[in-house]
Amino acid sequence: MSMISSEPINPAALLDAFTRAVQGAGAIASFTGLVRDDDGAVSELWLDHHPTLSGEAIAEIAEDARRRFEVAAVHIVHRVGAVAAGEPIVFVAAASHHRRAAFDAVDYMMDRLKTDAPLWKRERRGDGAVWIEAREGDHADRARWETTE
Amino acid sequence: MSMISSEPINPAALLDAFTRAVQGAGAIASFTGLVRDDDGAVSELWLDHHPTLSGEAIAEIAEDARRRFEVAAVHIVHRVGAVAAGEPIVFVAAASHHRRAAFDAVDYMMDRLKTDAPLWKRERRGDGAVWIEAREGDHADRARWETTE
Amino acid sequence: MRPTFFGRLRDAVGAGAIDRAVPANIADSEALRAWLGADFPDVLDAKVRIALDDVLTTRPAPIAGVAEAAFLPPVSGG
Amino acid sequence: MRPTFFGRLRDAVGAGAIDRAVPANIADSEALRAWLGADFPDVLDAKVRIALDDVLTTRPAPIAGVAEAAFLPPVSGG
Repeated sequence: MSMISSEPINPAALLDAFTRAVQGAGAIASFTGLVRDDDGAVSELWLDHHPTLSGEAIAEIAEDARRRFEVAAVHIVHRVGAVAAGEPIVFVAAASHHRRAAFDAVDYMMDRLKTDAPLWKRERRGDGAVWIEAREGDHADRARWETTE
Repeated sequence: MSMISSEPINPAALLDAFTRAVQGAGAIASFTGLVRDDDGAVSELWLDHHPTLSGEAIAEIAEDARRRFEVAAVHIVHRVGAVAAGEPIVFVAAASHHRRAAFDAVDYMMDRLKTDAPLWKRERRGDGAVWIEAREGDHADRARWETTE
Repeated sequence: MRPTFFGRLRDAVGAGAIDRAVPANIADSEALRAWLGADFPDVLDAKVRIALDDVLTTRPAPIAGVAEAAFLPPVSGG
Repeated sequence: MRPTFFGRLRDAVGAGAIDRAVPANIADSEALRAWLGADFPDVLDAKVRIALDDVLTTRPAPIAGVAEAAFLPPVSGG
């Protein structure tokens, strides 16, 4: 399952709901991404999204992970809009029988989200605003999954 | 930080507390291990532990992870005693600047817990009880970290 | 025809969407990009992708009957 | 001297701990293992490790003055 949220997200509550929903799985891996304040330089992130393409891309990433790894379920929730420093931007989880599949699925979904999802981050730094692009390292991370795709 | 708990653990609450405690980190990875019922065959797990060695081993695993990876903090909570099918046995989390370090630290701590922590699982299957030992795969997983240790 | 702009293009154009009567000789997505590029040079960047009515284009695609042309700069999710 | 037993040894011995007056000629951890093995053969398994007062032994270690000898079978945490 996947969704885009313009409201604050609560990773603990999401993990709780996901865990209840997938009863029977022995392993649940999760990842939470939070807005880094960069030692106080960043006060807020604004996440732009496309009203249909962003949700579709995230759903496709979740579905690809579900097919690619031996997971019982996966979950992606991505914030859009204004997110204050310290607040969560993204929550990703996977449930599986053996832990390796859950770890790999979460790792994979995060790499894909960084490079393949039409989402755009703008940091507020002091009085200015800076648009972020996926770094070279993000593309290298993404490429790790291509050899066996 | 690490602890052994003879009371039920709540991974969502643990993730919430950990996230609050490490404000400033951009990435938080977590893993929850739950008792698998093996299609109804297992009703309960009983986890034996040594009153001092188990806690010391878990603390050492946490400390090794903290030193080995670029993480701001790590957390391990391990259940002991009787744990019903579907209930959590172990919660592991790591917080870092970049997500790779958090993923690796959680992966590492789980591999170490499987093979290096003096904890013993006994499954209740029907009227009988079966003691579990780390599988060959667990030792292979553990060995992945040895080349660069 | 409603060109829409996301990420840094939204700020560069100064709006998330504009309404334009596209001249009849602008037949495909790349001609549209070139035509809008006169006013908004940022869309000329080859890394900016174009989606026509929610379908990403990889090469010039006809724009006849298209309601929205979305201009999507390099992303930064996750 | 209090030998303690964990995991499958706890069930094999039928108790988590026993009290034994260890004969004076039993000087180290491996001699203790052999002596207890007469009653509880499971402790003879070389994979069973011995901790003396919370310190794991890797070779025969003197047991003089030791309060607890813990017998630890292969583990299964996580």
